[in-house]
Amino acid sequence: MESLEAFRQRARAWLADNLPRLPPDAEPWNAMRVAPGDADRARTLQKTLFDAGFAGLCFPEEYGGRGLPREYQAVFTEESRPYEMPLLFNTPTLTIIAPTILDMGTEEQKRRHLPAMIRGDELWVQFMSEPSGGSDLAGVITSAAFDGANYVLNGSKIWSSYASFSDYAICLARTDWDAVKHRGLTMFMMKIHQPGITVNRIRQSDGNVEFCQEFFDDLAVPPEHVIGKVNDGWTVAQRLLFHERSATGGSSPYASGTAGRRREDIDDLVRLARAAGRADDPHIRDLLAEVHVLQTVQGQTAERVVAGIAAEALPATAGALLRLFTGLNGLRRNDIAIEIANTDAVAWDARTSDGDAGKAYVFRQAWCLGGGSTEMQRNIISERVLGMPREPAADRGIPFKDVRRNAPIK
Amino acid sequence: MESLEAFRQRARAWLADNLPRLPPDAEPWNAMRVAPGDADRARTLQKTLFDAGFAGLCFPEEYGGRGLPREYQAVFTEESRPYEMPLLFNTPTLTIIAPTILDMGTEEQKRRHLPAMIRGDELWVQFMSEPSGGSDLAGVITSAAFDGANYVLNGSKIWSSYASFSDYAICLARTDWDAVKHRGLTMFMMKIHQPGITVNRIRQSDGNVEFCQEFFDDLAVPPEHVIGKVNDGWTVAQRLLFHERSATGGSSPYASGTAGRRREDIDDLVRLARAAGRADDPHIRDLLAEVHVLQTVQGQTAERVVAGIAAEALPATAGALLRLFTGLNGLRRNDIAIEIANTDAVAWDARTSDGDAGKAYVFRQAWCLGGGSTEMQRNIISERVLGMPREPAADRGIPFKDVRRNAPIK
Amino acid sequence: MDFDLTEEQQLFADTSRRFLADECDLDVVRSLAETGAGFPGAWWRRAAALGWLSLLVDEDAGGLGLGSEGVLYLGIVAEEMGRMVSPGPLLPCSVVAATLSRSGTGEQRSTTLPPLLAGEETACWCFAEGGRSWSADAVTMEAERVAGGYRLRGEKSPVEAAAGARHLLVTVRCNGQLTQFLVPADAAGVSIEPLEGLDLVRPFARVRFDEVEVGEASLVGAEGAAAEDVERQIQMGLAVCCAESAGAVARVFEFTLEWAFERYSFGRPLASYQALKHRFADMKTYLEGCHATTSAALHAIAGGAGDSALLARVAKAFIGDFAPGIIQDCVQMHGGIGVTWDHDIHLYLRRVATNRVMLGTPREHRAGIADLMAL
Amino acid sequence: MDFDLTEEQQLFADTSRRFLADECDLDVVRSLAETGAGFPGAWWRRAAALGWLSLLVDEDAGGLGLGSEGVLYLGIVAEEMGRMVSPGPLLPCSVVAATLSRSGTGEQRSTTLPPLLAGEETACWCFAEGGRSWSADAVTMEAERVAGGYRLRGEKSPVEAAAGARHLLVTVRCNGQLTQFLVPADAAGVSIEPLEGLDLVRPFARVRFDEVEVGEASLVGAEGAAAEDVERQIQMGLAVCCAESAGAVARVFEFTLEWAFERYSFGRPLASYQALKHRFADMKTYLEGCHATTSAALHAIAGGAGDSALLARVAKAFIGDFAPGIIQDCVQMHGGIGVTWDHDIHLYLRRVATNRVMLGTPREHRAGIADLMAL
Repeated sequence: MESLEAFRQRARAWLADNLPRLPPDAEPWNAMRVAPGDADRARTLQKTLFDAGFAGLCFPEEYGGRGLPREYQAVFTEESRPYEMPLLFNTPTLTIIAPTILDMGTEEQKRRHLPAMIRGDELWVQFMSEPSGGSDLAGVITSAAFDGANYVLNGSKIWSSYASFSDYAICLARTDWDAVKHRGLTMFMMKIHQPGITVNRIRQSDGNVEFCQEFFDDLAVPPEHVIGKVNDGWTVAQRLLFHERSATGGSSPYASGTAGRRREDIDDLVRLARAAGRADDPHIRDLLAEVHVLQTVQGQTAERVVAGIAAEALPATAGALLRLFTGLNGLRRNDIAIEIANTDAVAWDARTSDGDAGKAYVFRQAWCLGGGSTEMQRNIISERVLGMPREPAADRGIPFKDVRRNAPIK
Repeated sequence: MESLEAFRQRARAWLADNLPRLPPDAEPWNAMRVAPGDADRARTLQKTLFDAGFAGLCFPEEYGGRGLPREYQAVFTEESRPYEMPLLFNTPTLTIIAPTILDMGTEEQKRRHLPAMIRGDELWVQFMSEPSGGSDLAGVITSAAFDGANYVLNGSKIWSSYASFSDYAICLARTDWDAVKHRGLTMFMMKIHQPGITVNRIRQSDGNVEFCQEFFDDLAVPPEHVIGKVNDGWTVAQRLLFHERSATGGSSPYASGTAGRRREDIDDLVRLARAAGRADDPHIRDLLAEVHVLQTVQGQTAERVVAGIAAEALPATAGALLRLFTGLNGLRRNDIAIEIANTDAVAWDARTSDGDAGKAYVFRQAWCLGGGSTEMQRNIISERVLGMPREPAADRGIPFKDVRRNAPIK
Repeated sequence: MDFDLTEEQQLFADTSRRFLADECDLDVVRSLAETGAGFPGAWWRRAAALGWLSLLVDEDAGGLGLGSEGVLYLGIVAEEMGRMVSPGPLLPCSVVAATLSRSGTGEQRSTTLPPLLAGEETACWCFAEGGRSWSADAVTMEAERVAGGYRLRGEKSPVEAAAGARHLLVTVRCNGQLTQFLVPADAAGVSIEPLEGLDLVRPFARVRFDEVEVGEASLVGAEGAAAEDVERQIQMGLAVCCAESAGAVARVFEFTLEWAFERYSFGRPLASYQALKHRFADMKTYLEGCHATTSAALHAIAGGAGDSALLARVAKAFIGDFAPGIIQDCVQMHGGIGVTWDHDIHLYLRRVATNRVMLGTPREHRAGIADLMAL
Repeated sequence: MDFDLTEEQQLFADTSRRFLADECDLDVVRSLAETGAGFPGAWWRRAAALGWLSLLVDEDAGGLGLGSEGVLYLGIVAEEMGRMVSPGPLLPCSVVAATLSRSGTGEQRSTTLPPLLAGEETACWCFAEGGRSWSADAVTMEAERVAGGYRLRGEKSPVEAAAGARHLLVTVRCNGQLTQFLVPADAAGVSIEPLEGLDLVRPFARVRFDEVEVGEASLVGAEGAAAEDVERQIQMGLAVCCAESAGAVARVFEFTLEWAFERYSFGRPLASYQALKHRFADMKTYLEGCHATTSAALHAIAGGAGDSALLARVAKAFIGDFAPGIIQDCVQMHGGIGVTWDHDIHLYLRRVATNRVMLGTPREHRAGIADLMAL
């Protein structure tokens, strides 16, 4: 195997020659501000990586990857920072769905879809949450009834980022209403753009349009599109959630670039402070340094937790620590941004400002909701990392059809 | 009835003529720093108030009080601020135990003890918490067995402030082990200094000695010293807890002076800032103002909650809001004090400083534990003010003797 | 809302709440936001007919003559408007009306006030000069004495409800001393540039005064003698801001509490989870704090108490620190739906986050408090 | 503790932990606190025999010659000492030993170092000059050139472990440039006044230099050239402080977690209450953060990384903000017993609260970070 250092040099040279360098004042990539046109651009960039052998570094070679240890991806990611990268492919396609299929899919599913993702042909989304669901992911009421030939899906999913311009989805639905909650679920895969699926885009509280809601009307899915076993979809979902925690916590080895700012990068806040004429104010400098401290320690903690899981000193669920840390840091960052921006956060001249500090504040809780709420992370940490007793649930041991739940919400 | 304003003038004049004025730089009275010798001084001062008709203003006249509306006590308390007052009588004697006996005692008990408290003859304490008990006050395991003539008590109580130099106690003990937890309790009253009771003083984490622990060895208590009904002690305890919340939250009408600093008084922190040479630092000024804001709003909230309870717009349990507010403010105040004091909080010259900021920080959580933990207050607020479902308890509906509990701790 | 309103106050509150529910519910607010229409003029005139703009005005100037009690009624209106994230320039119009009633010339009182009180015209108050200058000390804009009057030059921002206002009450300095002028919005040299805003129905603008000449008759009060009026205006503004935020938070807490009872997760209502229950307990505690400190500020102003300057700033600092956080916690309780455009909660969050900054952030007020206490 | 210690490091950690458990458990710490005895000399010599004081010292100066890796071992000792709230002047003796090994004269290396490394003598580092001056820029004490040497005049405070120290490493300025001297504690003009301290077994003092004359041989490194040594000393000190606090918090978290499982309330273990579970989750998260940032700082120092100055300060700022709060939360979990003298938790709280301030508070370090980042 090529040495890490040799790999670094080769990656550095290739990146300089082949990928567009970002301008130094480029806004950090923001997963919340993806436009439909960005998808094609990402497909092209991912293909460029793939053709040069820099895509899917940690995926097995037989499925289109390079079979390298995670350090190689970390090095490549680090080197790639100055360049435009196909970040849209990171989450959920490469960091969440691909490893889930790798863990749980059939050989046919892996051969068919993993290379397609890695070479930029398929963008995927998750159809997991439902409008009536809340934190209880296993409480899905989208129904999948077997008609002898196909599973026929009816129901609705929500919070699926990018569905309107993606290609495939992984979807959890209920196949047995007489079983207890977790035992009647099945995971499916499906093309998004087909009859039987309607995709609506949802406007966020900050005014951006990003999330989607989908409606299934007698959507037929063939049995070979089941991932894992029928009625064992919760096992698949748990793998998926594990990969999601790794991804959102920053410890996934499958990301081919960073999906956020460099951890110590507080340039956007520094710009905000300068725009407000307050960069020399000791109070503002204190706040800027605080963000730097929190983001630095967040990154350091991610490295520690990854090492701990690898050394089996921490359980795999310890990824929840990172999700919680990231979520709480996000809140503090938003609070500090509005303190720095002051009036610019709430009334701004459109020619010189975009009011982002204020808008981000309106959307602040997304840091603590996306990828599983901080409350769920705290449950996971206390129950599955620290081993504390589980919360009493009123839905254990009874058929799901008899469980008290929320009415479907349109 | 004398007008409030006339009363104020009369009180002001009498106070100026009869009570020692505190020096302007006197340390605020600190319930945590009471020495045994303070008790006699308090008895004398309380007697002075009583003789002039300024004691027990809101207690009924037939029990030694003056039968005045709460505004009169508020006015007197306000006027009394510059003077040395018998603050030791406030809590628990006058604000907690006296009103509990007033609500629940026999006529004989009221006539015997209320006037004695009001005229400064009897200092009382509560024997409620137990070493093995925690937040579950009803889980007492001090046993009171009826031997045909008397109740014979065995067990231990803890956290009883001032027991070593007080006169009487009110004590919750278990009289029926076959009943469910709340149904087997009885409230007693007793002289403290008698055979069968051993009082040990407990050293606090900050180094001060204040709390006590008591041990009962076959202590005989006659039936006429039961307060309320046998096995109905929990009803009495709930009244007592109600008065305790009022007292610690600052809404009791029975206090004859304030037991803490004036709410907007941040003089001690200002002195700390000056000693550290930081009184002009904008950061320190910001922190001082923050304490002022929090303490002011705490007082305003106390007034609002009292008015709300009086108007029946809030349930009586809303006193828990004040306990929670006070507790959280206490934490913040301690944190700010160590930030202001800086090195003076952790290494100080004994000739110029007493290191109080640091010591108080070590004892900080007492703000959130004394008078019921903040967790219990939050339970009360959510369940009994907001009406949310109660926590599942594993001790409901089963004989207390079968409940899983902590072993007695010595 | 106070627990001990008088019967008149309770009646007034009920009328105000019903009026808003009937004529300006959140669907109306949303449609105003979409169209950028500001507020419906006819609706504002009907609000004025309820007396909303006449609360601080003497009877002989066409007001209700409530005296110093008027501010308590103003607090009630503001709280109700907060509960419905209402549009409408209550704060600036009230401030201008109160000052004209108190210190305006006969002409100003007889000509300017009536259409203002009737809701037919609006006015704004030009005070801050860029961010972080919500104190009288920070006013630097000068009015220069010229023949027959004054010449104004400078810039005020952000100014609430400047666009569409008929009159601008401008706080400036003459020879270093605070002075106020009532300037027609269409005076030569006045230009108003709208700003983008977080609050979807509360517009702010930058107002430029480019050699604006006004006559002596434009003075409000004597030259150099506006300090007391300005402080009153500040206190009034702070109290209105606080009452509005308290109302907004109270409403959000109400519907979030309902949600927690109705919403099931794992077969149990959200309201049964201890971690959530405890957060509701914290929210409730600080919500009561918001009401309490607002009420204390309003009563201090109404009673002409010596500490009203301090108490108004205490209230603004406290509410600025706690109110937005309570709403954010409520967003969290709602989960994903709480960060969608279609859920009303962001309208409240936008209002309260805006109020946190306008007329001064908590930190700025704490600096003022330290000054007032001579720390 | 890192999850990926080498075998040697793991063995060293185990040995250190066993040694402390066997020879200096919390009963010993309490009895030292009661008697004010500082630390037992024989015990300190046995600790030295484990190599604790030789970790940063070259082989030819009698040390272990671990090179830059030595600081990782020092971090391990500090963490274990934190877990047991140990007495003993690890930080000052290590700092002095490292600097003498690096920049000391032959005489200093051959005469002063051996008894220091053997635990037979101790040394302290005189750096801060009153509160809030834990940066090299804040050093103002001057050494004046006189015939045959230097004259020192000034005051240093707080100085850890000054009482009983045989040697004082003093950071001063000569002609404005940072310079360090090794001054015998019994030199004429040196006086040491003990301070009262929050930590019951870690003594601090004020050290006065009243026209103290020292020879040229007392210089550590060249006159005016101590800046690099001083920055190394600071980083080392910060890392030791952080490791110690991380160890203390880790130990408190462990026994509090046990308590939560064992303690029953309302028939249920504390660990079953969601509100408490969630607080444990927060504590665990930030505890991992404490370990992670300590480790990152130690490795940066060991690796001679360019950002070690920044990372050491990041770690100190983070741990200063979070570590004391975690312990306070653990006190809360214990209830009343947690605020008694007889419970061990206050010993940890005192240590961590002291570490929060010593070598600079979080806010002071954030100011330093802003400088380093040229914000």
